[in-house]
Amino acid sequence: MSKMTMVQALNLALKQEMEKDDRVIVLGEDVGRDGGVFRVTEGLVDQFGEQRVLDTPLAEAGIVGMSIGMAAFGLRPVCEIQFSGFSYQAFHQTENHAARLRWRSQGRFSVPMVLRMPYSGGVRALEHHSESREVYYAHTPGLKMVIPSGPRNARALLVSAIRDPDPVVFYESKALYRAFREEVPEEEETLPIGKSQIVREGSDITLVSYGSMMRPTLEAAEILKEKETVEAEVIDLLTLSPLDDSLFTESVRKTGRAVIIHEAPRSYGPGAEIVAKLVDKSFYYLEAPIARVAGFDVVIPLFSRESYYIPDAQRIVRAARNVLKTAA
Amino acid sequence: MSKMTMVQALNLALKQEMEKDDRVIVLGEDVGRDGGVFRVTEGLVDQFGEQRVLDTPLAEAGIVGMSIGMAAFGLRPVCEIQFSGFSYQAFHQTENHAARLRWRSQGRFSVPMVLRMPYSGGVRALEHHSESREVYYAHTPGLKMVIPSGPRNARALLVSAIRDPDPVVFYESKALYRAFREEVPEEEETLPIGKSQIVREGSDITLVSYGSMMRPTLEAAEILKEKETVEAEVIDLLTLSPLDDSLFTESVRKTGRAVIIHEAPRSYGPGAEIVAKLVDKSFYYLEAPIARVAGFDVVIPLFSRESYYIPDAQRIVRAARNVLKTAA
Amino acid sequence: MPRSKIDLPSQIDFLSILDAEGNLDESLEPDIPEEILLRMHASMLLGRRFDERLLNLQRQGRIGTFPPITGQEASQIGAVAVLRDSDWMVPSFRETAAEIWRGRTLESVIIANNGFNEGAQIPEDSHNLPVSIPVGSQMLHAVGIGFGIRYRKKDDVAMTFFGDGATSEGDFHEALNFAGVFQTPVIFVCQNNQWAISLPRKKQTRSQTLAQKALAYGLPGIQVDGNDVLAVYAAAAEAVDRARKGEGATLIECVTYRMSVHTTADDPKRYRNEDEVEDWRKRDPLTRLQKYLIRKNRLSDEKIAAAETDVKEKIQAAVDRAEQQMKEFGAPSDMFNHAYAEMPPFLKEQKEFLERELAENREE
Amino acid sequence: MPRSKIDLPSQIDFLSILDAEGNLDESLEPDIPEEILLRMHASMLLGRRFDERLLNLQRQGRIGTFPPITGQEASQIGAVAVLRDSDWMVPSFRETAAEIWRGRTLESVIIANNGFNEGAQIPEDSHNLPVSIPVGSQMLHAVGIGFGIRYRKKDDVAMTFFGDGATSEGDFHEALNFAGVFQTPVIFVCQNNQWAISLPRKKQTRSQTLAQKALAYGLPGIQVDGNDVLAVYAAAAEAVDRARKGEGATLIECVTYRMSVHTTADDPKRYRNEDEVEDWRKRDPLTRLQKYLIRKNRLSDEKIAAAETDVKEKIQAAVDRAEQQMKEFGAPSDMFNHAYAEMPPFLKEQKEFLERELAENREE
Ligand SMILES: Cc1ncc(C[n+]2csc(CCOP(=O)(O)OP(=O)(O)O)c2C)c(N)n1
Ligand SMILES: Cc1ncc(C[n+]2csc(CCOP(=O)(O)OP(=O)(O)O)c2C)c(N)n1
Ligand SMILES: [Mg+2]
Ligand SMILES: [Mg+2]
Repeated sequence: MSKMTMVQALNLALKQEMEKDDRVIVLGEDVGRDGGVFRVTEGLVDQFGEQRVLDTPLAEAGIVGMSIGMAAFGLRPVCEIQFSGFSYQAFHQTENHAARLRWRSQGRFSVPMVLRMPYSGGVRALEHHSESREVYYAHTPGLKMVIPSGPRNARALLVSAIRDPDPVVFYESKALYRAFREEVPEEEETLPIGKSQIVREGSDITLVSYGSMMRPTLEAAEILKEKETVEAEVIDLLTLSPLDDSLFTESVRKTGRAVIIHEAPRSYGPGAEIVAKLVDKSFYYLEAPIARVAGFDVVIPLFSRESYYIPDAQRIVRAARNVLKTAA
Repeated sequence: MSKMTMVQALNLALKQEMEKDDRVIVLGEDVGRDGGVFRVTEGLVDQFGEQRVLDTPLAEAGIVGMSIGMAAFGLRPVCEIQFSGFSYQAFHQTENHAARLRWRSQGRFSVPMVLRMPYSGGVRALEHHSESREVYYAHTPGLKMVIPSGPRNARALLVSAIRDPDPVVFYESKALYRAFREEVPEEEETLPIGKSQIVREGSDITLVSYGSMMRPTLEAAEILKEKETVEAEVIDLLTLSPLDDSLFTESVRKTGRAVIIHEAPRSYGPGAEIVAKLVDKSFYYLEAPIARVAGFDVVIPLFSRESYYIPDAQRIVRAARNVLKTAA
Repeated sequence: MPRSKIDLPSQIDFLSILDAEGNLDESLEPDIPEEILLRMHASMLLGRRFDERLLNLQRQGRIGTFPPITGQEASQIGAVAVLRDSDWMVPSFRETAAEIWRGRTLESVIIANNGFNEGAQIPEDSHNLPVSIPVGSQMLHAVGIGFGIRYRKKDDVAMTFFGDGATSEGDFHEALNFAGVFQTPVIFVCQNNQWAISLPRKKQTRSQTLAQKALAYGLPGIQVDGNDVLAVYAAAAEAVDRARKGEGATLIECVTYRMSVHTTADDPKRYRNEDEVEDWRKRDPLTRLQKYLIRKNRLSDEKIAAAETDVKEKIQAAVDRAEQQMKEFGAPSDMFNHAYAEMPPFLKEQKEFLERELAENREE
Repeated sequence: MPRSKIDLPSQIDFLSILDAEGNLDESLEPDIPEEILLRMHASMLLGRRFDERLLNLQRQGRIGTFPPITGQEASQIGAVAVLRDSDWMVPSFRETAAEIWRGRTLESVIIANNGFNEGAQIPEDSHNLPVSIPVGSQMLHAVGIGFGIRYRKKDDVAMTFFGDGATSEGDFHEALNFAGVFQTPVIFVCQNNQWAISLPRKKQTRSQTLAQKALAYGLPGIQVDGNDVLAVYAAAAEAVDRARKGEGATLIECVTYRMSVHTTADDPKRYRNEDEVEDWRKRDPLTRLQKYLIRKNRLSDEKIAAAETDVKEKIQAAVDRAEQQMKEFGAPSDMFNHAYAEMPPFLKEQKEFLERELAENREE
């Protein structure tokens, strides 16, 4: 075991899968010599050569469309979109084909590809470099949508995504890339796609979160414990689609109260689906309205103001307090 | 007043706005001589000429990107994407620019354009011609998202959309294009964007619907009245963004029960936001879980099976019965 | 250092071998084995007659809307005739004749056009991708397949089809550019049938030819008489040779004509002139090939008549099989199949919901 | 009817007037009024020095990451110098010198690079679009503006800038094709600075030049020495004349070099060789122009020194103004401004929520 950042952990996953399986090809803008603008693909071209690590021309539809063809042929492309804000240049290839080829060909062809892309704010970046729009993918039938929250689960989930027989959109939080280190075992480790996790047990209120929001969420849980001796149960979704509703359903049946946290815009955001699922399956256990702590319904402002846009522990604590205040 | 189909009503709106305002330009694939594949732009090129009705090359990003430039210049482009399933080819122009230029330039430039596109199934069409993905647009800050449900409101809303100072995605249900006729006044008529309507009063349960789902919803309301003497209140959203939550909030406070109906896939679909809003604002009035009647989370099947995918009155009635069954 | 002309190595040729009047340029005549030539004729005839039959099935409401291929038989058959089974074909939506040459059954075409997903099923061993409707989007898939072919050190090729309208899509640009940069063995076959629904070729782009667009990617491009099956065959063979040798991709513009409607939902009278259609009728690819084969004593009126009956029977048999199979097709809840390799829980729930609903409907 | 070469009318020229050694081709020397020439020099110098200052502000953490322009001064100033105020400019993200020529204030650049949306504010009367970061996406906006210009029967033009990498995006293709089809008065200025972050020009596309891509759209294309401000000026003037006369768009490839980092987040040592950079240093556009002006007695070492001081003062004044203005910038809740012409109710709610939160934070 060694302590790794999420960038290093993702790099390990790519390296080991490429060693194990010569069908795995990495492609994207600047993924070769440069090692990717965040260095996630660092060193891969030296180890595996330019036939397996492709610096592509500057064209996202080209990257995704070519990957679809590679996958149909029988390879396992892992493509990097430099920033999720530029994944829309390839949205037609993603929706029209990656999500449909298995279905269209009635099982003859499949698209076992991974679309890696950095999302989230918090790194003082330029316009288009700080968005969170996971709903575009989570709402699209035929895709899977995974969002890790730390080095260790990022590595394990990326391995699973690469081995998955279907297209996986893999959202990586820029804010987490180098935020902290975790022990990541050298030996193979995977996590099932489509399973959420309870990362903190509690009986008073349920906090449902994922990705870049896990740290403020856990921080909020700490504050709630210290300041008001409230025991919050914290769930990390890890996969948005297919969504695992078993844990948060159970949890809210126990706590009766919930706050859902995401950085994406509030309206028609991921939180709405969690609320709806809770209403479907835990309605009679609800003791208070479910709160959503989310990004606002405007474009995330340039970095001097982004900290007011991105939910933080304080905002989550306040929302939790309101939910707790309201009498059953 | 004369009886018109939705196609004729939309054509009337375009014709009259083009007569009133020479900034209004219509562009898209086959919108000229051919009058559009659904004939919505029929006759416009003869009346206004090729400088105001542009048959563009086959490129959606080109159509939307060029429209953004026209709008920045001071024109009022109304562009047609031949089918919403091909609007993803232009999704980057829509999200990266149409939705942002006012914000980016701090008010100097705006994008008063309309993106018209046919959506919905029910017309025995080919793959990609039957989808409903309004969430992609409703979730995008900076856009407005309008979905009419009949000839008269389609005409009035399109006029408002053309005059709106911001980009409006205008979803037209193919199933409604020629389904029925309504009296549409020759003289100008507009409807405010961002306002929903109560189209049927009732006190037992609230049905929230829009677009292609309005007819099965109203049919369901009739059945509920006849078969179980249940008085359903029916709300037509008309605009998905900005979402008007005033009427359904009030209505559910009165009825305590709600069913939300849409053709779009269920997960992370429009219904989830309505449920979440009801939980925000009408939680203590809810007497039963809110039901969502929606498309399934798979690609809509080719037409021989699409009727099993698209919600119909029976499916809505069953959902309403369940909601009504559950004791408060 | 003044203003100097940059000399661009590549040039654009136009290739015609058998013209509309039946004149043959022997110096260029490709030597095609007799049985292949006859198979090409039979396939073009089948394509033509199948189109006619589909058209009347559609008029009778027995299938939905579909895109006819009449007039484009030579562009399709001339191109795929140079492929071997291990090669890949990446079609658009107007290559029915080519798909059938490559092994697609007629009944699957009927079934798909009647709105059953089963009709798009591709056999396990097939190297044909299913029909792709988003214009221009499929070319990139051919590039990815081409990359796979090189990566696995095979000498197969990927041939992709698209129309004149498709050349305006950004995906066309990205596909040809990637093919150039990665030197993939891809044959880009543009069926320039002069129309993209109602948009005439000249309004699609200001460039004089579509073939010259290859110059933007450092690729060879050639324009051929797309109604001359010998010219299409020769150009395709040349491109395939280069590709197999690792010399990369080629753009072939087949100049042909869409003799029929865009789809059965379309009414060309709104936007094009019948004279133009009549003009192209004189350049018919099928009769042109027949004249050639007769002159070479490889075909006769009797043999043509026999071929016609044979084709008619094949089509009738397919229609019968299709209608039989469609009766047998499974439950509506099959719509949940093939969404993912494994059906996730939330889809199982939805499938069960639909099955419950169907059961209740039967009860009522 | 055999195999015949299609002759394509358009050809691609390379234009160089003042070379790296300072040799001048008098026959091509554009006659530029002295005060314009001096303003061009001053602007190139300002661009260079402003870059240096921004770089050290960034190192001090006083601004965020930004894309330097050093080495590309001639490509930018030579092109915009032919425009008039009523013309339109549609930039990418690496045209700071050109934006400043067109009236953008230096402080607005600093403010934007320090993460304040206010820095991207465009004055009401300006015909400059704001910086566009999605590569290749802005060219289509210039085409739409060009359409507007023609529609309103004006003789203005729209000039848009983009890089060598941008030529690979589908939007580039669609923009040039639309410009050709609709004959819009657009000047497409490609700053081919040899690199797209870490991707060298030769891996971006197999085509020999970027200028030849114009042939795919029936447009004139020309390649110029982008470090030769006279050549850029001459090519741009020619293109603008054509555009004003209603003869449509032109693609100009300026062959230049990105002397600095891609952005301050980038480390070129990972992917490119210092020798290459040194090589290009010899072709520096600024010193080249200075030599020329000195030879023409329009500039002297004294005058240059004066220009340097002047530029330094301008920059310092701008830094001071910027830091002053940033102190005064409004509430975080200004993020809700300019989302829509009128703030819809749900945004009002969210704005009030944020304001309440900020108030509570102050209390705590
Ligand atoms: C991306 C996209 N946009 C629009 C359409 C609607 N559409 C179907 S075919 C067609 C015209 C295609 O023209 P061309 O490429 O010349 O092929 P042809 O139909 O002539 O064979 C259009 C606009 C589509 N299928 N895909
Ligand atoms: C659509 C899109 N994809 C990726 C990026 C990330 N990115 C920013 S600049 C750049 C390279 C641009 O190269 P070029 O067009 O040559 O312009 P230059 O930076 O050299 O001025 C990339 C890949 C982006 N901004 N937009
Ligand atoms: Mg065509
Ligand atoms: Mg560059």
